[in-house]
Amino acid sequence: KVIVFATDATWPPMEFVDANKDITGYSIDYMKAAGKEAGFTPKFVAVAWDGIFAGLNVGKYDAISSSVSITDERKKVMDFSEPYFRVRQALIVRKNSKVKDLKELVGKQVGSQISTTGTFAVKAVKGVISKTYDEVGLAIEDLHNGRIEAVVCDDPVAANYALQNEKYAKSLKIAKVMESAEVEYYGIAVKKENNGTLELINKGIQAVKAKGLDKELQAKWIGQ
Amino acid sequence: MADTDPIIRIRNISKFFGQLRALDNVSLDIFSGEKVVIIGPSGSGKSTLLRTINQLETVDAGSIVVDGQDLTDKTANINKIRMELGMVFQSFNLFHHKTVLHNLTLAPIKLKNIPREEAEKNAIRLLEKVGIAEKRNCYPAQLSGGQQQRVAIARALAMNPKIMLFDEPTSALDPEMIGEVLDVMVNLAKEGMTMVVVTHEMGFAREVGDRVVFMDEGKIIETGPPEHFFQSPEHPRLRKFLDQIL
Amino acid sequence: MADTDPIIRIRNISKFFGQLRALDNVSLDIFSGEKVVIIGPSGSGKSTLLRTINQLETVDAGSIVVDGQDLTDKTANINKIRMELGMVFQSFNLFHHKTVLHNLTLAPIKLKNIPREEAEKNAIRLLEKVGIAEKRNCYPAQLSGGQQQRVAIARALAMNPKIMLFDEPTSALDPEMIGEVLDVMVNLAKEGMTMVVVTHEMGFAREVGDRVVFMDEGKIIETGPPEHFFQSPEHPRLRKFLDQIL
Amino acid sequence: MPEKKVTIDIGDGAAIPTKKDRGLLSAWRLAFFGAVGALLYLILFHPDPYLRLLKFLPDGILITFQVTFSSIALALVVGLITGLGRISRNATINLIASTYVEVVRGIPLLVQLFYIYYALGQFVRVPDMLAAILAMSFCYGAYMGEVFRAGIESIDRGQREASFSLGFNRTQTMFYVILPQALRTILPPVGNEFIALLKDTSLVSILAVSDLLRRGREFASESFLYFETYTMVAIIYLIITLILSKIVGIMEERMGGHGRH
Amino acid sequence: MPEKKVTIDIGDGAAIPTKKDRGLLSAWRLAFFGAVGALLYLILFHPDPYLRLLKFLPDGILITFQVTFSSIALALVVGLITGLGRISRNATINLIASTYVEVVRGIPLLVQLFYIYYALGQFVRVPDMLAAILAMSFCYGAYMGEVFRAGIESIDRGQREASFSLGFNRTQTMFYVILPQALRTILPPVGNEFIALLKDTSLVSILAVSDLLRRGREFASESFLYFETYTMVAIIYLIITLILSKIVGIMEERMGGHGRH
Ligand SMILES: Nc1ncnc2c1ncn2[C@@H]1O[C@H](COP(=O)(O)OP(=O)(O)OP(=O)(O)O)[C@@H](O)[C@H]1O
Ligand SMILES: Nc1ncnc2c1ncn2[C@@H]1O[C@H](COP(=O)(O)OP(=O)(O)OP(=O)(O)O)[C@@H](O)[C@H]1O
Ligand SMILES: [Mg+2]
Ligand SMILES: [Mg+2]
Repeated sequence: KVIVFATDATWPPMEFVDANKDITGYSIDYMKAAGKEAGFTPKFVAVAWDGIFAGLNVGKYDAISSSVSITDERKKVMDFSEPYFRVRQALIVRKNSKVKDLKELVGKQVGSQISTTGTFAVKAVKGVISKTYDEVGLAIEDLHNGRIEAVVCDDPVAANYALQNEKYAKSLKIAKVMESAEVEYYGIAVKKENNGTLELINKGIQAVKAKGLDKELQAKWIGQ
Repeated sequence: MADTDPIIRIRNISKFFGQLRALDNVSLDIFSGEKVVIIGPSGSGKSTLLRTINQLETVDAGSIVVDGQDLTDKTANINKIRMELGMVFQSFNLFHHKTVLHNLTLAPIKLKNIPREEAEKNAIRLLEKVGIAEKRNCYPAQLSGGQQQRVAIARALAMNPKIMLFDEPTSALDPEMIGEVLDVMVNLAKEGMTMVVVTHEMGFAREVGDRVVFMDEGKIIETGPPEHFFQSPEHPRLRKFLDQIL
Repeated sequence: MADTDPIIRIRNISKFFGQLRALDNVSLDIFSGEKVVIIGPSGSGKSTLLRTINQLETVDAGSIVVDGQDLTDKTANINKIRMELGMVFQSFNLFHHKTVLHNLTLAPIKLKNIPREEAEKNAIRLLEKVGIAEKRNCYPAQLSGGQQQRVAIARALAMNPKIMLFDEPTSALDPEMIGEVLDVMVNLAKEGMTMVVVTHEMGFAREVGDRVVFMDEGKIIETGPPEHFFQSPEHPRLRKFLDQIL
Repeated sequence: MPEKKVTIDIGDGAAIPTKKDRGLLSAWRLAFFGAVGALLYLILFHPDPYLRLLKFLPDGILITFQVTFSSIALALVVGLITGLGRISRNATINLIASTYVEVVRGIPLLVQLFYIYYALGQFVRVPDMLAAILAMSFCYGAYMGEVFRAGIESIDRGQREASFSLGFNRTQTMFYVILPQALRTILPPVGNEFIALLKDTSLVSILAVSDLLRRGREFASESFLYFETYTMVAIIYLIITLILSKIVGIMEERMGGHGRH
Repeated sequence: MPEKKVTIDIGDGAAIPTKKDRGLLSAWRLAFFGAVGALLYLILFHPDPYLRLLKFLPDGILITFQVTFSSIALALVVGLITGLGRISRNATINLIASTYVEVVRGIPLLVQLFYIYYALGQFVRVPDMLAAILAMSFCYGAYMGEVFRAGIESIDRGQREASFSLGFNRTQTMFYVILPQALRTILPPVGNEFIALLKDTSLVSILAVSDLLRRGREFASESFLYFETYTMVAIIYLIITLILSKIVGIMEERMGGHGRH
């Protein structure tokens, strides 16, 4: 069985386009492994983030594997698989900044990718001006160029990708990894009532976890 | 003048352009084989009258019967009737995107389903008649005005019409070209074609016309054979007009 | 004719437009107060000659000295010299976006720093002179051609020039308006203005001209006082030209 | 009878309804009152989410207008300089101006926006709104330059010659005689460019400038109400451009000729 | 001396260099050879990242061309129908066509893309590329409609009358006489719209259609090399549009008149 996954491939190292123009990354490998275990063939299509949930309902694809954090709001309109990765929100600032927490940025512009949990974290702090980007990379670049004061995004993106880049390694740092009250996990989103697909994916995720394959992927894509 | 029904019977037609009464209760009968010349000052309604005959202008009142068909009847197939009526315009109006030959063959092929070969043979015959066969593969833009007008006459003839309408066919021509077009028209008249000609060429009217019609302000003011017409004009307006142009 | 240096001294000028020799080794002296009329067939170089005098055309060879200043000298301030030379064009060339009054005051105010009030007073005086003061607040588009040309003359006069150049000032006018413009020019001549006039109005040439210059193919062919000129033309080309237009 | 050469140019701005084009005039009415009617209907009968949306968007509309007006003002300045450069007799200035026009018109606006915003952002630090405005003006300056050039060239040569013959130099002639007349000719196309620019400001939403479209996208991707949001955004843009195109149309009709009161 | 009314229309396509405009002609050369030179320089002397980029982008260029050509083909069909509708004597058809033009031209292309892609995407299921092409054609069909209308209206009334007088009906007249002549008139503006459309296809990158710009954004989002990527993308667009505008320019010059061989 083929399951079509939508992914916004601008979220390295979780999902992005490599030099061969293949969609690749941690979640991609994860679903491939899950597919092998549960007996489905994953197929990935690139979709822009801010319309990614729209296509799910029409059935343009079966599922979304795009570092979607499981939130209550989202659960109202779609179903989620078992969590497959735990994230925290990281606050990225410039090297010379003394900021330690979002609360210190009242009245300042803070960037995030449009409608990600990063955006929600920014908006949760009253007085901070939220600035949303189509891609997290554009936000980080704008931070680097000095147009905004900070960026909030998922920690693997921040710590293990952006800051590994030599350009940003010298200019940016993580000020804080925010622990929210509730633990935040990535899940695979499927259309409501699409139980067959959901079960298959869950089966795969469970098998990957059981075999410890997720640890290998962690080492390959994220380190530590 | 044949002693039968007229081929064109115009009865009490009127035509308005907004407030302007371009035709004012005009009646005119034209018989098969007759050559009628329409003269009159600018704006008197000559073109409008001619154009109502093939319904390039519709009339607001009155009736026009061409070859037994009432044009003001809604069910009349005007496209059919137009095939019987050849029209030659002041500005030639050749199809710019077609060669001379194709200007002549387009309508017969598409409208009468005449095979291309036959249509072309006929077209060449007509082009020879108007003395311009050697230009058959030229485009209109490559011809002089006089040549274009002769092609336009041939194009109208290619549909084998019963009646030919001419609206000032020589007014847009340089003086040296007027003769060549008038020659073609004189020959056509000699062959017995029914012709209605709006023109300022009084020589042509005298030589060819069976009847001359003088219009002014949308009305037909005087009608008669050319001799009478030019030698003893009755209406003061006609006299004034003739004084001006002769 | 004053017995001094000429106010305009044209020596052996030639002018090419591409291959075309519009002026061919032309020399001409014009003295203060003199009225010189230039005539000649179309394309003979009359306008070009006139336009070289205020450098709307530059020459390719020869020299032009106006009021002691050599125009072909690179260091000459041509804008200064142009203020001494009023020019009237065939097509009037009034400033469309300015009222009649402002057409007259623009240059004096901006170029001579004359206070607005004084400039307007002077402008109204000139408009009265050309008989059109009541139109002072109209825009050019609201005036007839003859009125526009009279305003154009007044505009040139507003800069208080020593010499006036006219390039067929009446050729673009309807016949009934030619007289009103010529009247203004005749009055100007009577006041002693130095005038160079290209025109086809032979009556004006005869009445006002001190000297008539005939040009053909870029050359001056004949020069002389009008009586002699029109009664016993010497050159066959001039005779032919006069035959045609008189 | 020689054929006249016909050139067709369809501006990018909007369909400008004038009295000459009755079809478009009634279409304008239909579109305008349709859009307003739809807006009212949605707000009154489906206040959730449409009223919520309408409350969410206004600051985006404000930003859209801010970017539009600032950009057009700057573009006019750039355009005037470019237009003068394009007709300059100095070969170098002419080439610089022409190349600017050629290059800017050869690259998609969106690419230019990205380029100016992100690529040049590496070297110079400009606030985001300003960067967006600069990018829009840089691009539209080239179009405006062509409008100015055409406007200047449309002025009869006789006007220049009359001005010269009075003693004005080139610069004076340009500013006292040619430009004031050219301005009247270019007013309608400038109005057209204005509408085109307003529409194109939607592109700055990609640069994370919070204009009308960005606000809509934020709303849509959080509420998942894509259809409702984009319907609303489209209606608002439509109403704005229809009003503007009506104004430009009226302007065009008033432009009968110079100096007629 | 009555003034002539001058109208200025600056197309959105590109600056088309013709022999009449020497400034632009040499600017074209400067821009074109400059762009090609820059491209070669970057590839040869900074193969990392430029050569890598050049290898990454080609399928994006292909998609850009695919979208462009499909959209223009469809837009031509839509435009023909719209143009005929705009001059129709049937009031309803006329109003529909006019309203379509008015509405489409009143809404930013990007908003239309979002609308057709996401909003309508909720109800009908179309593949991404197709949705993008449909949206582009829908929008450009309105512009093409105006081009067709202007082209048809530019044909002398005498042509229609001559055709009628031979016995052709309205439809035959349109297809045998008017349209063939109109096509020659509209070829240059269609070329212009083609270039404009090619540039505007960059907007589909927002919809994650992997065109040239999207490929660039993907490269940049992984490598964070924004400056280098957008430089490259801009140069490639520039070279493509410059070549196309040259072709349109040559076409325009050849369009001296009908029927001259
Ligand atoms: N399509 C039209 N719309 C409005 N008025 C028209 C139209 N056609 C003709 N007219 C007016 O109708 C009157 C008669 O015109 P018509 O062309 O029949 O005159 P004519 O005798 O042919 O003149 P001419 O010798 O100048 O061709 C004129 O006043 C003309 O202006
Ligand atoms: N700017 C120009 N470029 C090219 N040729 C020109 C230009 N101005 C004038 N000519 C040519 O130079 C010749 C002389 O022109 P000029 O205008 O001086 O003649 P003219 O005697 O004033 O004629 P007219 O009575 O028609 O005004 C003509 O052959 C004309 O075509
Ligand atoms: Mg007539
Ligand atoms: Mg002259």
